[in-house]
Amino acid sequence: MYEIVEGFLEAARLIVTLDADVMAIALRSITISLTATVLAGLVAVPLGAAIYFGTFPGRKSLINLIQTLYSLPTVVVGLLIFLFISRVGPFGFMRLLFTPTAMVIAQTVLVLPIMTGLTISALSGVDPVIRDTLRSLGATHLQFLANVMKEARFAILAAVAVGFGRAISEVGAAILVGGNIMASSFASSTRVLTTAISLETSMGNISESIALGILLLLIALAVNLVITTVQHR
Amino acid sequence: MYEIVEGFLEAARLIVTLDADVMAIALRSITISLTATVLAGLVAVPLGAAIYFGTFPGRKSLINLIQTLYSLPTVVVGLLIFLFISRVGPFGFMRLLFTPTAMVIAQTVLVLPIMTGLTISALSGVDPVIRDTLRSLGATHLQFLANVMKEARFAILAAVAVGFGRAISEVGAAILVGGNIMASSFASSTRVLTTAISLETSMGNISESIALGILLLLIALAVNLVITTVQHR
Amino acid sequence: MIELEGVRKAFDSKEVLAGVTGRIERGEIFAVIGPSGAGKSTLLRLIDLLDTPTGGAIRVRGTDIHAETERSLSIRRMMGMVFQKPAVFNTTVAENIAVGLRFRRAREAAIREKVEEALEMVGLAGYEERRARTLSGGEMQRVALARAMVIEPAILLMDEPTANLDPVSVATIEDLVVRINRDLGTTILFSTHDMYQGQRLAHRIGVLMNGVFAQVGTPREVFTIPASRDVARFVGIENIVDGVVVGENGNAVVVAGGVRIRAAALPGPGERVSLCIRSEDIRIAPADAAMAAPGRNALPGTVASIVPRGPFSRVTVDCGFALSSVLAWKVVDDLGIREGSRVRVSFAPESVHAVQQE
Amino acid sequence: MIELEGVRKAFDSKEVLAGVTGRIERGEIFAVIGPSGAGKSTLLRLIDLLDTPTGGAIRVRGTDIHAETERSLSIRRMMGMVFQKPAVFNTTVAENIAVGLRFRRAREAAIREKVEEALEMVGLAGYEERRARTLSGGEMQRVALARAMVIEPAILLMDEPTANLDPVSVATIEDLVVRINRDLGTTILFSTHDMYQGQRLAHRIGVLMNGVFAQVGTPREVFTIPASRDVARFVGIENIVDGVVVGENGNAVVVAGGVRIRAAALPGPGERVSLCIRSEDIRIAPADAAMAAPGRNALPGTVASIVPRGPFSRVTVDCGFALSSVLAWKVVDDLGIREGSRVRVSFAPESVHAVQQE
Amino acid sequence: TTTDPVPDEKQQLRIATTTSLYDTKLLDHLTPIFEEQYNAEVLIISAGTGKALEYGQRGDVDVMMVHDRAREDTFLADGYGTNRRVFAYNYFVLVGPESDPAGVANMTPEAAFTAIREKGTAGDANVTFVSRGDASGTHSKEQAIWKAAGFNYTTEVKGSGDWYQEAGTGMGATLEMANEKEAYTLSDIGTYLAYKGDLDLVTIVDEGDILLNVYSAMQINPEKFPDINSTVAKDWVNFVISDDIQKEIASFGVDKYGQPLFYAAGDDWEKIGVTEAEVKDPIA
Ligand SMILES: Nc1ncnc2c1ncn2[C@@H]1O[C@H](COP(=O)(O)OP(=O)(O)OP(=O)(O)O)[C@@H](O)[C@H]1O
Ligand SMILES: Nc1ncnc2c1ncn2[C@@H]1O[C@H](COP(=O)(O)OP(=O)(O)OP(=O)(O)O)[C@@H](O)[C@H]1O
Ligand SMILES: [Mg+2]
Ligand SMILES: [Mg+2]
Repeated sequence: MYEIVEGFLEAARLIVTLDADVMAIALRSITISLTATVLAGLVAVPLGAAIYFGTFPGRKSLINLIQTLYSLPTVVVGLLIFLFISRVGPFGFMRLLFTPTAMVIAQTVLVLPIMTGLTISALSGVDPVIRDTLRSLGATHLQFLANVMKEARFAILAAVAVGFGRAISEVGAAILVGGNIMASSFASSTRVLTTAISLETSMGNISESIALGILLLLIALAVNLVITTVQHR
Repeated sequence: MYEIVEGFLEAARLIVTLDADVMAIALRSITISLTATVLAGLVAVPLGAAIYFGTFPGRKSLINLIQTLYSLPTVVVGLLIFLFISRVGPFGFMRLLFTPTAMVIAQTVLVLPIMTGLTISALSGVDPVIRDTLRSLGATHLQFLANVMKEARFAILAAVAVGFGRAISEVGAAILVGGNIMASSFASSTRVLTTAISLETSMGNISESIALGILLLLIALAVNLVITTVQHR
Repeated sequence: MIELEGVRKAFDSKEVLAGVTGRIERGEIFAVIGPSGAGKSTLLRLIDLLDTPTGGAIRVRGTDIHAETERSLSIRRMMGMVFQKPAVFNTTVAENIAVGLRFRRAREAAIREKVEEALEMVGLAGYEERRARTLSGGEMQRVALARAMVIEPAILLMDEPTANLDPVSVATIEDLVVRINRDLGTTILFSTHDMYQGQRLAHRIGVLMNGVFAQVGTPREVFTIPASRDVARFVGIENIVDGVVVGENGNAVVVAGGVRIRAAALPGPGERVSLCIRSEDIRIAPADAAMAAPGRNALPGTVASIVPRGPFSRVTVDCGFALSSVLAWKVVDDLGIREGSRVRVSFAPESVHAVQQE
Repeated sequence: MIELEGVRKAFDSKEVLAGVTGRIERGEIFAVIGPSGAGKSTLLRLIDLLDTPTGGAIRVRGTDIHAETERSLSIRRMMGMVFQKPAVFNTTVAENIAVGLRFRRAREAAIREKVEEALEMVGLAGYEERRARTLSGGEMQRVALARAMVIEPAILLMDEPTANLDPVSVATIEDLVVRINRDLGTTILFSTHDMYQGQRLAHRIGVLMNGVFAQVGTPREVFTIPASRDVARFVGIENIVDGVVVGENGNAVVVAGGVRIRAAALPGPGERVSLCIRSEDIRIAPADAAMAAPGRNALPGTVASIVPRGPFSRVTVDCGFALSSVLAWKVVDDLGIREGSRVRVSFAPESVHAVQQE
Repeated sequence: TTTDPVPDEKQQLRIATTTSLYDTKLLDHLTPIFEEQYNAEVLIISAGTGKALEYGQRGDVDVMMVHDRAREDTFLADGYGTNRRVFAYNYFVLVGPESDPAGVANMTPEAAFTAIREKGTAGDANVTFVSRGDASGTHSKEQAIWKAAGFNYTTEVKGSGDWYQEAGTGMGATLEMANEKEAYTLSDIGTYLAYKGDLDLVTIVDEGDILLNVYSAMQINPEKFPDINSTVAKDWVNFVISDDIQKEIASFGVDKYGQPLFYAAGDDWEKIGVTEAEVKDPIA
């Protein structure tokens, strides 16, 4: 149990001393996962809206499928992306494997289903009279969507929080397509907090793992505070 | 790319031939993750309700904390549980490490925050007039909660779906406290679909990994169909 | 302006509208009245393109609005709607009212000005920055009205727009509606369960019953010569007496409850009719007073009840069937009648409107 | 039964209730009327323990209900409430109505029976299996009423219970309310914006204005001797004339708009008063008709407008100030008056109610 | 879960093993034989060397099988482990792209490493070395080679430029990465052979004493953890050094790869530099 205490002390030390390696890793985590969340949001929110308001055959099945994809293991996502971008894959020529870009792609794919699904849930929480009112006020399709979203902003931002949580905490895809590389230049490295935690764990360094976990949670806390602030505006 | 096609074929083969090892792994995945989801639900739903309806200092911070814990990496959860149940840990005497029970505990802890958070979201979606109506009809605390839940059932079951998705797809905690053991008896083994996928991946067997991933999604699909059916009752 | 042609709407297998036909002219104020569940809201929603009819056509300025899917936005932008249970957006009152203007890309200054003007008009000046969700029922309804009004639609649809308002606010809103119609020429179609409101505001009234317009006419027509027994009952004619026409002394007479009643216009002998007599046309005199004017129906009876009704009392007399009259409190006091008093009830044959029973 | 003692409620810094004091007796029907936003809903919510007052006390059967937190369930179970904008549970109509009974662990057979009975009473027989969410506005309101009624509370609170209903349904519900009160002895407290409904149903009325009861009294008191100018205006007294009392010939007289008006009871000379004259007490005669009875106020004037109002017309006459009277259509026709006609307006000094201006 | 008083119930043996050993499926091949002979149930937890040692230190397993001499010695010295026996060995290989951009083929390992580092630090963009970087047995060996070549690992190798990249993951993933980046890496032979089909990497250096990879099994010290399952743990260690099993080890993988994955430690104790006792003497 003392490892937990040590973990806290170590976390404090890392933060206070601004340990350069760790800060680089943390920064990479934030950048990659935020980018992935934003990208996924840009797809998931309109997609969720299209599905929710759409009337097409197979709509219900599609929703079920999306809900099913919540269970997509990160490793599988990693593998699929890996197959596409590895040198022999169809996008191999782009040389994306083991780059931060690849990690962004993988995390985007990973959180897409849950963000889409939660967007659908969020929209279904909006009072139908609100929707009718918007229509009756002469909203274009876009204005309609924008305003329904605005009404559902609390739940939609909750979906974003879930998406970000999943992105920044996942490790399977990150390690497969990123590779947990620690090179001397920032841009060539792909080590993020979760892959670093995995590594420390595999080396048996429990306190260090916990310290990195705490750091990750602090980052998540900061992001969530921002989200909450926006929610309550 | 041919690995994907192969993966589908392999998945079909595994299912058609009812490959005994794979079926045992799949069954273990379902059992462990469903148990964890149910246990987490039994805690998260009342807890979410208590937080949502509660008026205590620090309520907002607590909600923020819960939202932050969405980002708790599975490995960290695994580590924490590991520290508690490893032989020298406080619960070491219970000999839980490397048992399915340990995995259930870890997954329960893992999905607790997100299920609690989504329960809170679900409840905040219920029309305040509905809540007042229940109170005015003389509901006891329990009746009140039960009926608000009933009104929020769609969103609460969506929270369950999210929780199950996270439980069955996680690997970090499962491997740390379960150990990915393939023993000759079912009860002593702790290999589940995700840890098996990890193993296959680490051995370079991409098609097998994908096949297992497909199997996992089929299970998730079945569970989600059940949830959807309950939702629409 | 708006043509309804055999408009039908069924939910599942239940037909709510079963062929509504009618015309609302440009610049007209048209009221839809009808019992709860008659389909008033449904009809307004169909016109506002919020739902699709299962049959018939709705034409606005000659265009079948449900056929022209690509033009639906411009058609809808001609209309403003106030819902029966209005919902407000989770923002300030000012932003709520501005929404429609923003959709039309109005300039910020114009928006601010119009919003303030609208709030002033609905009696909510100074509410700009209030969170709309905390408003009282009536306040919300007025915000919804301001929101629909501010876009200056050619057609204003209102679903029971004053249902949650007190009489003083109702009067304000009614004045406003009349002013909008008069000053801007807005065509106004509203539903109401307050028949008097229909009468006060509308040029014409459509009585929606059993899925169709049972009657369309001016308020006076609907109130004085209802087209059927149901309409008569619905528009508040308290005295509806069923009887049979018999020929007598060259004049047709109706026999009801053993009593003979003369009426101005009657169908042929043998027909079953319902006689509608507005209570304010009925006079009550003490039994021992001088005889009523000749030619009037005069029936003896006993006072069954005296019930207050606003500044009046409703006096019900049993003359074999019940007949009631509405008298000012003073008059009741002057007559010195109370329950059980013997009185004489009289009314002119011209006050009797006979409708044939289906 | 219910005692309100200086009840206060502020939202943020805005004081909505500023010390409401009153008593509702056991078995009484009490109506709260007041303008939109006066705090009617707020008051009912405080009584139903749905919100906490910021000051004062509410006692039910002698218990300060907001002080006794452990007994709040049993206190609340004495009461039933119908909300202004009722919400229904997302299930069938029957299940909606059964909820309160289930909370009280009623037997299944008893539930079924009571639910059916209640639906019958509110005029929704046969609606048991309908999804409540698809009901029309009025249907929902009736379901909400049935839901509150079926638990047979000792106190029934209703927030504008018939706001969305047509007159026929209103009459049904009003009969029902009277019956519940009479047969079960239920104490009923309801808010309404329909003053006539207050009058029809209530034993006593409280007029909520500016955060307090501006007046509490029987309907007749409130309607004939309003306590203030505001109340007078609110209860629909059209003619309110401001003036000053002057002593003259031993009788006090009010001078208003240069005209002298006699009134039955007046405060001392020099006081500023508002005279309230109900329009139905005002007679209108052609200018050349025989003089009015001696002792009556008789003022010459010109007809300014004739506006239909239900089966009546409101005739407004300019006599220096506007005075209006409500006449049956027939009477207007008989008098042969139209806008611009010169007429004589008369009313008895006893019909003039003077309130001192604050 | 450990010693059970009821005799007819199977005893459980928990073994923590390094991933590379587990992934070859050698243990899957051996356990049924053991279970049959000893009426026991074997639970194998495969983990990185560091994690495996952690499990051992906490008494969560009964037996450890790793390949990192230096750390094993510390582990034994600290009293966590006891009765180490060496049961197999093989060689690490330096693999790299067929083009061999650093031109190090057939050099000694030390010389090859020196040359790679030289080209790498000089800025030759074609020369890259991918390290496991995860404190595994393989990583320990790599560090030992750098040291033998005369470099200070932490100051002169690690972080000395983009030519040296730490993968921070398992052997398989590291091979994939080296393949993708056309880089050199040090691999155990078993994993390399398992992945060879999917890779363009070829063996560059496979000779040199320093490449020796020695696998040992040891018991977790029952004095530290009194209720540990020591009998069956002993059985296992004795089992893997038994003659029959040594033969099994020596022939394992031949049918699949055309060459053995392991050599039996049996008679080669001198070659691998350990005492005879550590190879042959059963635990008492
Ligand atoms: N979505 C729906 N599904 C099923 N029935 C519906 C639906 N919407 C409305 N109805 C039914 O159609 C009928 C007409 O409803 P509508 O709301 O138009 O009535 P209304 O005339 O506006 O009544 P009210 O005066 O009570 O508001 C009602 O019986 C209602 O229950
Ligand atoms: N939660 C709240 N926050 C701020 N103001 C509130 C809140 N609830 C009510 N109010 C304000 O208190 C006042 C009284 O509201 P209430 O709903 O009691 O009025 P009411 O008399 O029922 O009006 P109506 O007849 O329109 O329903 C209103 O001005 C309203 O805006
Ligand atoms: Mg309606
Ligand atoms: Mg209200």
